Amino acid sequence: MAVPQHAPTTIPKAVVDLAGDGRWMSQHNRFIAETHDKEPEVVFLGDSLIQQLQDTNVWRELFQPLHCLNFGIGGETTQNLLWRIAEGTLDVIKPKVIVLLIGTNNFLNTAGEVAEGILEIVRLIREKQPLSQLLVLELLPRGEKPNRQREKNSHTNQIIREQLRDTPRTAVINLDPGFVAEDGLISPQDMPDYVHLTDKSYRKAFTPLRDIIIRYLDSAELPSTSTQGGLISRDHPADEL
Amino acid sequence: MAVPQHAPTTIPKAVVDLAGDGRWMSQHNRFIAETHDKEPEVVFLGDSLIQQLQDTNVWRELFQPLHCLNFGIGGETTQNLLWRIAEGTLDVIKPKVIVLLIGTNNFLNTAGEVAEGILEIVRLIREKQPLSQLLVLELLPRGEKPNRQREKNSHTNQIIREQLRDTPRTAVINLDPGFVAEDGLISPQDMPDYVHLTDKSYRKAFTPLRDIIIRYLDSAELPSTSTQGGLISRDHPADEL
Amino acid sequence: GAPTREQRKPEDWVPRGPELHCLTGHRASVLRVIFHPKYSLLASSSEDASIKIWDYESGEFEKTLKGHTDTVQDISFDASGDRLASCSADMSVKLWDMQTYACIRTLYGHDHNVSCVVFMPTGDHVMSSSRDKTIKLWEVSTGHCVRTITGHADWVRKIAVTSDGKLVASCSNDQTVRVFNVATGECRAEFHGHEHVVECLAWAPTSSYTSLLEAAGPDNKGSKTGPFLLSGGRDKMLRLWDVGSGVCLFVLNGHDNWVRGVVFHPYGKYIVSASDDKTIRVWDIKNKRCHKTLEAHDHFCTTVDFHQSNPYVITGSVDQSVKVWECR
Amino acid sequence: GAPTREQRKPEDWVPRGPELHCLTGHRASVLRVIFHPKYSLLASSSEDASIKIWDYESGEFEKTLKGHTDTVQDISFDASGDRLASCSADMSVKLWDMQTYACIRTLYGHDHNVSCVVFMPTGDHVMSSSRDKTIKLWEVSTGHCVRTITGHADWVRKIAVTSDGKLVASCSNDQTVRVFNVATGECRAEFHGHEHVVECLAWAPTSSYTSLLEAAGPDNKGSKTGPFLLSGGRDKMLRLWDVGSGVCLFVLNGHDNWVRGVVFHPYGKYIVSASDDKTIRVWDIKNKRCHKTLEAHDHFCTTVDFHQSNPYVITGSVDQSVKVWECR
Repeated sequence: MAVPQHAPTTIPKAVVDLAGDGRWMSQHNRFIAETHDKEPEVVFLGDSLIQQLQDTNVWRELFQPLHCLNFGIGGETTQNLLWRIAEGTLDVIKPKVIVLLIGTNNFLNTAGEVAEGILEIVRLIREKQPLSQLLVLELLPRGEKPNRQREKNSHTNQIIREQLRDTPRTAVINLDPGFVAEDGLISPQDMPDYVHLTDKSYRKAFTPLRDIIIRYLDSAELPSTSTQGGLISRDHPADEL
Repeated sequence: MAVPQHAPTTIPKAVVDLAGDGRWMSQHNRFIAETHDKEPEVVFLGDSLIQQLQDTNVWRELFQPLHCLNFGIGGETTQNLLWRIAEGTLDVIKPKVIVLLIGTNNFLNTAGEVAEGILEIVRLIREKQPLSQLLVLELLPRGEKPNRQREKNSHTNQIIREQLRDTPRTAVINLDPGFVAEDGLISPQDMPDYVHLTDKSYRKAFTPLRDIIIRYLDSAELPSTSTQGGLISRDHPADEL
Repeated sequence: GAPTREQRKPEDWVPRGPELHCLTGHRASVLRVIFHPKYSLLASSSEDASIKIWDYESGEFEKTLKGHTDTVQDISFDASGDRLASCSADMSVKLWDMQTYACIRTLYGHDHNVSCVVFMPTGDHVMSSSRDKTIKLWEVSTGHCVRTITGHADWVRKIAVTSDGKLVASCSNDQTVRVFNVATGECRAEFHGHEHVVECLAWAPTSSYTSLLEAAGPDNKGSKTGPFLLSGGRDKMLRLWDVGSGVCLFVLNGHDNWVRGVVFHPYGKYIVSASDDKTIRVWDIKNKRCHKTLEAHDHFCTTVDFHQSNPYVITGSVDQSVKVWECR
Repeated sequence: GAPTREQRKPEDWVPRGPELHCLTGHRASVLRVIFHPKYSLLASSSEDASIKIWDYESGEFEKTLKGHTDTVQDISFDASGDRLASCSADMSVKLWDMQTYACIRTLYGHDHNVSCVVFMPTGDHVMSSSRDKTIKLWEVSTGHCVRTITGHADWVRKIAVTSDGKLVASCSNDQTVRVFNVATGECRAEFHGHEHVVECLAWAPTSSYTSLLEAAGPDNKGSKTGPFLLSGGRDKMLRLWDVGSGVCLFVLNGHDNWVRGVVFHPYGKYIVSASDDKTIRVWDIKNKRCHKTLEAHDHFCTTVDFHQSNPYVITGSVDQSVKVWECR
């Protein structure tokens, strides 16, 4: 669990280990070790929403067969993930696809700051992995009722969609299957704590991601088409990719 | 996510909603509403370790059929749970068994303070639900390597075992199947983030709890035997209950 | 193999898997499903505060009835099928017009969750039971509560009225089953035996009397006059009571969890029950044994109904689905 | 039904489910399983840095060999079965005495993860390949590296030595398969065709030549002299190469994920392959088609071996288990 803080989103920062149990560094070190041992085709980077995906049935069925590594850590903010990437998370491996979901834990930052943090991560990933396809997932809504974090996440998404529109090999993807109902409420069946997903809602949201990843894996050898950036959302059927 | 704080463990305290998304209060209110609608035989109270249990296969197979309600909230400390119970979580229902796991998030408190918080919760539960059987789960180890939180949790367990030895209808239960290996390490296969469990490790740890609960459910109508307190651990086979 | 539909007589037609339709749309547990008496329709009520109407032959969704503000606990059609009654945790009873699907009246008076509602045979009154421990009789035309029957010491879960409208049976969290005289409110019988909350009950149709008496055995046959009442409870048991003599004739034991719904086969040889063990079971009355078990749902199976003339059974579940089962 | 074991000839015995034994004990992915040449033993190596010895007939666990400090990538018995060689991500090769289960020598020299180790037919040398792009020949008696073979542009995944010890085949992340002269280190052949990392390879036994030539078709039959080499890769394909003429004779296409292990049936009519699609497949060589698919594991199936004389196949998996399959 990270300490919430109004910290700069674009300056790499290790998590302060208030509990003194070394959990965050243990996870980072394990991920680094995995990059020396394994040859992932796909790497997932992010916070608990990425981390918890790994223990779901949809992960085992749809993503595990693709040779993925999951480098999500609960509570992670943009500056924490920046630190991990700067400190070697992507130095040894050559994944064809990188999936990124980060920012909802920067809840003391403004939408602009969060977006800058995400863009800085994208810049660093593009530098470390110029040939891989980067899939930036839009932030999901949170909170049972309409609230400022939902508005902020939505605004953050808008900024990164615009800013990344022409970034090579980078696509912004909206996986939200409609978690907010017409009455403005998020169902506890989808998000029991109004931020994390269940096995079932992971399936609802993440199933389309598999096809997108596979498309990029299949085209990874091709030189031309996959190099252009693009915006993918539910409004743009996967067929148009 | 609660803000870590060195706060008094025995004084009821609502979570401060730093994010402003109202998630904690939404969950509390939902639980209160459920107590008006449902008639649980078993109630689970605690933090994320209780909450995440609800989306596992072992929950669906072993606990759901027992008519359980799960009132776990991620990040919860003893003082937060005290607040929820003081504010009505147990006022309307009459569960036969109550399962409690709380304290590992009080990581800025001493073992003595955490134990006092747990004992205060036990006192309040005993007051609100004098007839139900209370199963207090010992804190699990955390952190990949030996660390002060592990030592502290172990010390906290020792205190509550001693203090609750003679409390009527209250048992302290150790569910740790041996998460710490001989080399002092916790495997990421059991705890990917070195504090939370996976679907598989939940099954390892919580499977024995079902038999203990069923035993108390079956004896709930009986007046005598089930009223005495007791200590249950892996060293004391369930048959001796 | 087993006999085919052609070889079996209608009196032996029982629900068989797999289901004909799995109807999804409710956003929370389904608590009650009932057949429309005339059209190929069924109604379902849910914790999502709605009632849904479906065509059980085609599996098509027809309409959602919105108005209650909390869990819709129970629903009931009148004999003509023109009216639907519903009751809710919002403490109200509502009457709906089945032509327009409009709510035509809301009845207030209960002080707590209303758990059951039934139309009286003549259709001019409805009766309801509540967590406020009472049973109330309401006049449809005025919406007035014309009688309150008390006696239970706790939540009255379900009630069932005899076909002549003279008796109402009730079951309760107080673990008893009772029978009241509707006209006077007088308690005619009180049955003890269930060891936990009694969840559901049904009056035995006269078509079942032969089987019931055979199941009860030869002792004192003359003294068993009926009417007979079936109840199911959280003690996992079904119990068959003779209201005339005031005794329990037999017990059906087999479900692995709470019994939530019971209904008689229209021809009277079988009982069908729904349980939190996720199954529905078909019981052979004469032999007092489980004739068939259907793995019906992914979660607690809360309710079951058997069509009076067409070979269909419907079930509802906490898994939020309604299923239609063909009998053959 | 299918022919029984009695009706089938040993040359047609193939592994059949369910498994005879599922051996659990490794605490991480199993990367390699091999049969002992004489006793009813198998050895398994794992990412948990250990080697385990099991009795494949009884399913009993025998012993854990500890010494490596990182993933044990590969293991190999010498022809007598008295020695076991192992190699690891800890960059070392180890030799073990099978009487005492003691490590008798550790060979240092590779600059990176050592991915494969094999005993030379005479048993006086072992050969290893590494992520450092080299293949090394080691003298067992002294532990000296006596030759380093280079040529691959990337990680050398696996090597295989001919039965006369004269040629070594290798496959690599550079997507090629190569054949080197052991004595000189000269590259005899270089095969392009796989479109991704080549994971595994095996020399075809002479018993398979008839089937292989039939599969290759009638064209230029005289020009196909062998030796023949089989390879499998992350492009999901198996490819059969004629080293003599330098061409690909045919491709076996069917796995749905990376091919991780290949082995010939001792009688030469079949090939068995292991894949990350969790299956093992038995291929009918003559007809170039998949003869049988076994759902072998809950996760990637990383390795497979076929006993040379007894009717058993063994597999290992990322699911941490080793399975023993009976052939009939």
